[in-house]
Amino acid sequence: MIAGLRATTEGGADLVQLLTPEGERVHHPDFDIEVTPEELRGLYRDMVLIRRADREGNALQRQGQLGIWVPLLGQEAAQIGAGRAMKPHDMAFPSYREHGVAWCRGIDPTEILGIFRGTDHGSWDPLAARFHLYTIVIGNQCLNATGYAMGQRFQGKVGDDDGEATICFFGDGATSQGDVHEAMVWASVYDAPVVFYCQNNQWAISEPIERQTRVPLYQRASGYGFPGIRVDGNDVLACLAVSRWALDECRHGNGPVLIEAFTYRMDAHTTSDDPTRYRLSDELEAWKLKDPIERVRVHLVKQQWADQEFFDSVQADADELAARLRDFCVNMPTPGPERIFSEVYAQESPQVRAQRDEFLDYMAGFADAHAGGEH
Amino acid sequence: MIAGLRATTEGGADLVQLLTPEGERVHHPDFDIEVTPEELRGLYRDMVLIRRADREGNALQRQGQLGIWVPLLGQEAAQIGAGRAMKPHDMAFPSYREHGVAWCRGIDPTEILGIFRGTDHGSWDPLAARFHLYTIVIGNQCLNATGYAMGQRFQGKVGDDDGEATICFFGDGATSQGDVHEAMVWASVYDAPVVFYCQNNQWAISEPIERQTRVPLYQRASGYGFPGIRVDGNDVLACLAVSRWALDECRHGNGPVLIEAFTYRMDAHTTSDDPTRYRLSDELEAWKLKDPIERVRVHLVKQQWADQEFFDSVQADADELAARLRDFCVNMPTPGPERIFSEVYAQESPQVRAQRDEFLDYMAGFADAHAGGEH
Amino acid sequence: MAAPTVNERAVAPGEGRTPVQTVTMVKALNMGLRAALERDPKVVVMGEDVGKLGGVFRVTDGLQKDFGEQRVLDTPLAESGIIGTAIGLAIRGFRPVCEIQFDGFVFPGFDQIVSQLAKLHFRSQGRIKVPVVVRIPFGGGIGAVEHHSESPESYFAHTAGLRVVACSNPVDAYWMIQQAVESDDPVIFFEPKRRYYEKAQLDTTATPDPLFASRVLRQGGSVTVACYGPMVKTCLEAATAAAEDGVELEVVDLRTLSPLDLGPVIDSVRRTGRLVLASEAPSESSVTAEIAARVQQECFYSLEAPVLRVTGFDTPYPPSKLEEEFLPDLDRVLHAVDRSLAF
Amino acid sequence: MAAPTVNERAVAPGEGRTPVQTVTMVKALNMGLRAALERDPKVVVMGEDVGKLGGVFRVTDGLQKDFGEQRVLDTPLAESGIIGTAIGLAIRGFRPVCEIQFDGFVFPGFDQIVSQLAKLHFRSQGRIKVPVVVRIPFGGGIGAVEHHSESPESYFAHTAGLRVVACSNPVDAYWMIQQAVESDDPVIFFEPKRRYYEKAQLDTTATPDPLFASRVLRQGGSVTVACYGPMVKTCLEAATAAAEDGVELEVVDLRTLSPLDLGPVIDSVRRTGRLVLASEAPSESSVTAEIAARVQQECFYSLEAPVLRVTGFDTPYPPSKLEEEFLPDLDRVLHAVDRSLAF
Ligand SMILES: Cc1ncc(C[n+]2csc(CCOP(=O)(O)OP(=O)(O)O)c2C)c(N)n1
Ligand SMILES: Cc1ncc(C[n+]2csc(CCOP(=O)(O)OP(=O)(O)O)c2C)c(N)n1
Ligand SMILES: [Mg+2]
Ligand SMILES: [Mg+2]
Repeated sequence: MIAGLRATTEGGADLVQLLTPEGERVHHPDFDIEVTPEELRGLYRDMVLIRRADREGNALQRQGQLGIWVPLLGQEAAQIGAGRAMKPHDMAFPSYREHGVAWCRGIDPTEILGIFRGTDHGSWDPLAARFHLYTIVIGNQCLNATGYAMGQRFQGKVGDDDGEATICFFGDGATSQGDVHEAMVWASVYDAPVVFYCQNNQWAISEPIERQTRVPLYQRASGYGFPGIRVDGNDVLACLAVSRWALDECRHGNGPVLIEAFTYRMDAHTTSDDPTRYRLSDELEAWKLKDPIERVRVHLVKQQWADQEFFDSVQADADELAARLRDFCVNMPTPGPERIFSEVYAQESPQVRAQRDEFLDYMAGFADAHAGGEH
Repeated sequence: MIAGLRATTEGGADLVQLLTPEGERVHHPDFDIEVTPEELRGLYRDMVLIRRADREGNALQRQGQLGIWVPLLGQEAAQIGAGRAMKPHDMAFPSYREHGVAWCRGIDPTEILGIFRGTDHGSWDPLAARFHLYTIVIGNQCLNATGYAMGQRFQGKVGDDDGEATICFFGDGATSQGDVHEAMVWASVYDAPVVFYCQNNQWAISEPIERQTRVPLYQRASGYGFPGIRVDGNDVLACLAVSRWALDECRHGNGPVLIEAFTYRMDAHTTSDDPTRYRLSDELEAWKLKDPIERVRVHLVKQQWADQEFFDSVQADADELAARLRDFCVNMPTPGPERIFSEVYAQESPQVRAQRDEFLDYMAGFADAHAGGEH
Repeated sequence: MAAPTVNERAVAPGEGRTPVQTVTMVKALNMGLRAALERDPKVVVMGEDVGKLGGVFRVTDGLQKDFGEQRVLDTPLAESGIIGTAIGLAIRGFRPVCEIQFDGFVFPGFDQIVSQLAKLHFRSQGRIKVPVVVRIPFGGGIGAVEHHSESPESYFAHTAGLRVVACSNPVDAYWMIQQAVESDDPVIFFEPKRRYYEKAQLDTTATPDPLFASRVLRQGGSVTVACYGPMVKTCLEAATAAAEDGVELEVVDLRTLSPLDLGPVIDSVRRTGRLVLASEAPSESSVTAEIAARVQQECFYSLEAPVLRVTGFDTPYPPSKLEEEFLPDLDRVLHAVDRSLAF
Repeated sequence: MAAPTVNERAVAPGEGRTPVQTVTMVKALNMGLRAALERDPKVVVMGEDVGKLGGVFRVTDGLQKDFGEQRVLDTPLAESGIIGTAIGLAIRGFRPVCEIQFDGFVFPGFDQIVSQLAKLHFRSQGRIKVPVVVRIPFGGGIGAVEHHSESPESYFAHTAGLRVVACSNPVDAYWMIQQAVESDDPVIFFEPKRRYYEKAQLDTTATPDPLFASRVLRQGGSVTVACYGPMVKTCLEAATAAAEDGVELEVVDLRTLSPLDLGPVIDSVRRTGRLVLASEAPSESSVTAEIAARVQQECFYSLEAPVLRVTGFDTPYPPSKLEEEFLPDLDRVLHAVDRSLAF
C-alpha cells in the first residue's frame, strides 16, 4: 500500500528547481526562464526587505506594540516568486501570512500592522490593490477566489495574453478543509482562471504535514483533472517561473492549476506559539541550509551581477523600512468607539445606529460623571 | 489540457467487469471471483426482490400512501454486490437510496417505509443491524463512517481475516461536498478501514456528472494516496468482487479504498422529480440495454444454472414481498403527539417535558371543548 | 448602479401585458428574479438544479433558457461552495442570488455566511460590498422527510452584518426579491414553501413597500399578533375566527427579521396592551424571544399581559405525520390570544 | 457505563496528593480531562494541536504523552471532520471530547453539529447515543485578531438536541468538564478564555453541583443579575461596587444555557422585581433574549422594571483595540442596574 510513501519526501524529479541551495543555476525542461541581472537583484531586494519587515513585526510584538505577529520567515521566495509573477490586473486572495505577496502588490507593510495591533482588519483597498484582505478562517478564501475567477471568465477577461487570472494562497494544513476541496471542484468544472498556491511549510501550527496527507499535496490536482506542480518554495526563480506559467495558463483559459511550494516555516507559527514543544531543532538546521535569500546572494556574487555596494544599499533600504514601520506602528491612532458601529451594513441599520447613539451618550455621560467626581 | 476528457467516459481498461450486459462471463486479472450457481441465483433473487420492493414503493407513493419514495431502479447490482460483500461484523453507512444494501443487512423493507410515510426516520436498530440510519444531508455520513472505522481500528479490530471494516455509500453529486473530502483526508491519515462506495448514477437530481467533475471520480483517490477503482455498477459480480476485495483490504489494515460503481439512475430522483425536464430518453434507452438483472438472468439460463421454476419462484417471492409491503404500509400506525417530545435527549430535558405536558393538556382540553360543542 | 431600481421602474418585464394578474408565490418569485436579471446584467442566479430543472420548486423555471448558463448556474453539490463562490463573484462586482434547496441544507454553507458574507463589509470598512441574496425555502407543512421543513431564520438574525427577511404572500414575494437583489447588503431571503402555490392578484405597476419594514395587515384593538412567513396566513385566519367572537386581532406581518422593524408592533401594543408572537421555529433563543425581550422593555407600562409566544417546540422537527401537531395552527394562536386576554 | 461516575468517585487522579490546591481554569480543565481519560477508556480527546502542543491554551497539556496517540488525537485541520468523525466514534461507543481552537472556527463544523450531533438521538428513537463534548474557548478580552473573540453560544442554544453549558471559574471547570463527558447527550462546552489564567482553590474531594443547574453566587435583594462565562466575574465585581452604594445585587451564574435552569432566576426576580442580564454576545435573538422573554412571562406580576440586557453590540466583534468598549464591563452592568432601579 501507499501508506509508506511520505508526503514530505522532497521529490527529486517532482520538484521544480532553478537555483540550488548552493546558488547554482540549474535548468528545467518545462519551466525554465531567463532573468536579467536587474530582475534577480530586484527579487533579492524584495526578499531582504520583506524579511526585514517581518523581523520588525516580531520585534514590535515582543515590545508590546503588536498583539501578535505572523512571521513569514523562510517563505520569502515562495511569496515573492508568486507575487512578482502576477500582472497588474491579476487578483490575489491571501491567507494571513502573505506579507511578501502584499509587498509585490504595492501594499506598504504599514498597511498590515493594524491587523496585528488591533486597530483594523487591514487598511488597504483590496479592490484597488487587487489583493484581498487577509482571511483567517482556514480555507474560506479559496472559494472566494474561485468565485472571483469565475467572474473574470464570465466577463470575457480570459483567453489571451491580456487575460486576467486569480491566485489564491493557503497552507498545507488548509488542504484538509472542505472549502479548499470545493474550490477545486468549482474551479475545475467552471474552468476558472485560478492558481491554487499552497505554501507547504511542513507545519500547521504543531502538526506536521503527515497529519494532513499521505502523499505529496500537488498530487491532489490529478483527482480533479488539472495540473499540479511541486516547486522548490525556497527558490525564488522557480517560484516565479512556475507561477508565471500557471497564471498564464489561467489567463489563456486553461485553468485551474495547483502549485505546491515546498518550503519551511522557519519561525514560530505566530508570536504566541512555542515550536520547541513539537519540533526538533535538527529540522530547522537542515532547512537553514536551504535559505531562500542566501542562495540568490551567492548566485549574484558568483555571476558578478551584484557588488558590495548593492548589498549595502539593500541593507540600508531594509533598515529604513524597519525604522519607518516601527515609527508608524508606535504612532498608530486607535479608532474611536464609533468604529464599532460603522460599516456594519452598506445601508445603515436603525438598530446599530440606536446602539451606537445610546453607547456614545452613555460614554459621554460617563465622562461627565467622572468629570463631576461621581461614579 | 484535460478539460476535454469526459468524466462520464465509460473507461474500457478502467472499468472492472465480470459479466457483460449480454450475460457473458469475462475475466479480470485482479478482481476475478468464482461464484457457485447457488450464489448467483441468490444474487439474482436479491435483485429481483429489491426491485419489486422499490417499484412497490413508487406505487405506494402514487397512491398517496407514502409522501415520497426514493427509487433505486437500475442500481440493484451496485447495492446488492456491495451489500453481499459485507461480513456480519462490517458496518454500513447509507445515504438515502440504499434499500438494496439494507436488504442485505437483514433489514426488512417494511422498516424503511416509515421514513417515506412520515411516521419515523427508520425503524431498524442501526447498531444491531450494523447499518446506520439513512442520512439525508449530502455527504455527512462519510465523516461519521470514517469516525466509526477509526474506532474499529482503535479497538484493535483490524489486521487479519477476522477484522472489521466499514463501508460508506454516497452519490456522484456528494463527491463535491467538503465533508466527503474531509472523510477521505481523515481516512487516509488514520488508515481507517473504510470503503468509500460512490454510486455514480450519472445524475444528481437534474445535474449531470459533468457539473461535479472533469475526470472520472475514482481518480480522486490518487490525490489522497489510496486506491480508487471503477467498477461496472450494473454488474453484480464485479461489484461483489471489488467490494469484497476492498473490504478485505480494509479489514487487514490497508484501508481506505474508493470504489466508483458506474451505474445509472433509471427512474426519477424521487417521486417528486420530473426527469423529462432535464434528460433525454435516448440515454435511458441506452442504459436499459445494460440492465443489471437481465444480464444475470441470461447468464443463469445460458449456464443452465436456473430453470423456469426457479425464475417463477423468485417472481412469486417478489410478489409476496410487494403484497406484504403494501399491507404493512396501509396499516402503519401514526405515532401520537408525544413522539414529538420523546428521545430528544438521553437525559430528559425539563423544558421539553414542560412543553410536552402543556401541549398534551392543551390537546386534551381542546378535545373536551370539542366534545362540549364549544370552540 | 446605473440600472434603474425596482422602485424607479416598477413595470414588469413584458410591458404591454396587463399589469394585474393572478399569480402563485412561485410565479411571483420567478417574475421578480426575471425582472432582476433583465434589469442588471450583474445579477446571476446560482444553486443546485436551478437551471434546466428550474429548481425543485420551479422558482427559477425558464431563466437559464432565457439568460444562459453564465447568468443562471447549475452549481456542483455543495452549499459552502455556492455561498463561497457567490461571495467571490460579488467581490468581482456581480450580484449573485443563491438558492439553497431546502432550509436544512444551509448549514454546510453556514461558515461562509457567518465568517465572510456577514463580515466583509465591516472588515473592509465598506470597501467591499457583498450584495449576495441567499434564498431559502423554509418551514414545514409539506409532508417532507427530515431536514426539509426547518425554520433556521434565528441563526441568521443573530448574525450581525446580515439582513434577514421573510415574505408571506405573492405580492410581497415579487417586490421583496427584487429589492433584496438591489440591496448592497447580503440578504437571507426566506420563502414559506407551504405557501408557494397560494395565489394573489399582483399589480406590477404598483409601488412596493420598503423591504425592511413590517406592515399591519389587519387592524384590531383587542390583541396584537405579530408573525412572518407561513404563519401570516394562519394568523389572518385566526383573526377572522376571533372576530366572530368579538375579539379584534391586529395582525402585523414582520417581513424583516433583522433588522427588526418593531415600530408598528410597539404602536399596536401600546394600544392593545397584549402581544402574541407566532412562528414555526423552536422558541429557544429565537427571533420571537428577541421581540418579546424588546417589547417588554419598550411597552413595559402598556402591557396588560405578558408577551406570549406560539411556536414550534424545542425539539427536532418531527416525522411529517406529526407536523400538524408541531406547527402552530389557528387554534393554538387563538388559545394564546385567549390566555393573553385572561390576564 | 460500568466506570464509576464523577460523583461516585470524586477523588482526583493522583490520590494521596492533597485534595485542595490552587489552580487556574486551564489547569482545572486539564485535570478534569485527565480524570475523565483515566476513568473511562472510551474517552478520547481530539482536535487541532491538542497533542504534542497541548492545545494553543495548553488545556490538553501532557495528555497525549500519558494516554497515547489513540486517546489524544491531533486531527487534520477541518472542523467538520473533527465533529463528523467524533460522531462516528461515538456511534462506535467512544466518548469523544473535541476541541475547537477558537469560537470563530466552530462554523465549518456547524452542519455536523446541527444536522447529525443534535438529531441522532431523536432520529434513532434513542437507539444511538452521541456523547460528544465540543469544547469551545469563547469570548473576547484577550486582544486577539478577528474570529478569536466571539460568543456563538446562542446558535447552539437555539438548536434542539444539544446541551449547552458555560463554566465561569476553575472549580466549576474541573467538575463540569467531567460531568459533560459523562453526559449521554452531546454537550457544547464553553470556556471563557479570558478567565483561563485566573485561579481558585479546588477541592477535588468535594461533591459537585449538578451540571445542568444554575447557581446563586451572591445574595441580594435590590436587583437580580444573571450572567454566565466571562461575565460572571464582572458581575460579581459589579455587585461589590454596588454594595458600597447600598445596592444589593443577587448574582446568578446560569452555567447551563440550554436547557436553561431559570428556577433560581425566577425565584430571585419574584423577590427583587428587577432583572439585569449580562452577556458578551450580540443581543439579537440570543440567550439573553430568551431569558428576558421567559422571565417577563413567569414574573409578569413581580417585575417592577423591564428586564434589561447588557450585551455585546449587534455588530461583528471589533478590532481588539476597541474590545474594551465592545465588552460589557462593570460600569455598564451598574448603569443597567441604575436604570432598572430608576423604573
Ligand atoms: C477554520 C479554522 N480552524 C482553525 C484555525 C486556527 N489556525 C490558525 S492557523 C492554523 C494552522 C494553519 O496551517 P497551514 O494551513 O499549514 O498554514 P500556515 O499557518 O502553516 O501558513 C490553525 C489551525 C483557523 N484559523 N481557522
Ligand atoms: C447538503 C444537501 N444539499 C442538498 C440536498 C438536496 N438533494 C438531495 S439528493 C440531491 C442530489 C444527490 O445526488 P447524488 O449525490 O448523485 O446522489 P443520488 O441522489 O444520485 O443517489 C440533492 C441536491 C441535500 N439532501 N443535502
Ligand atoms: Mg503550514
Ligand atoms: Mg447521483
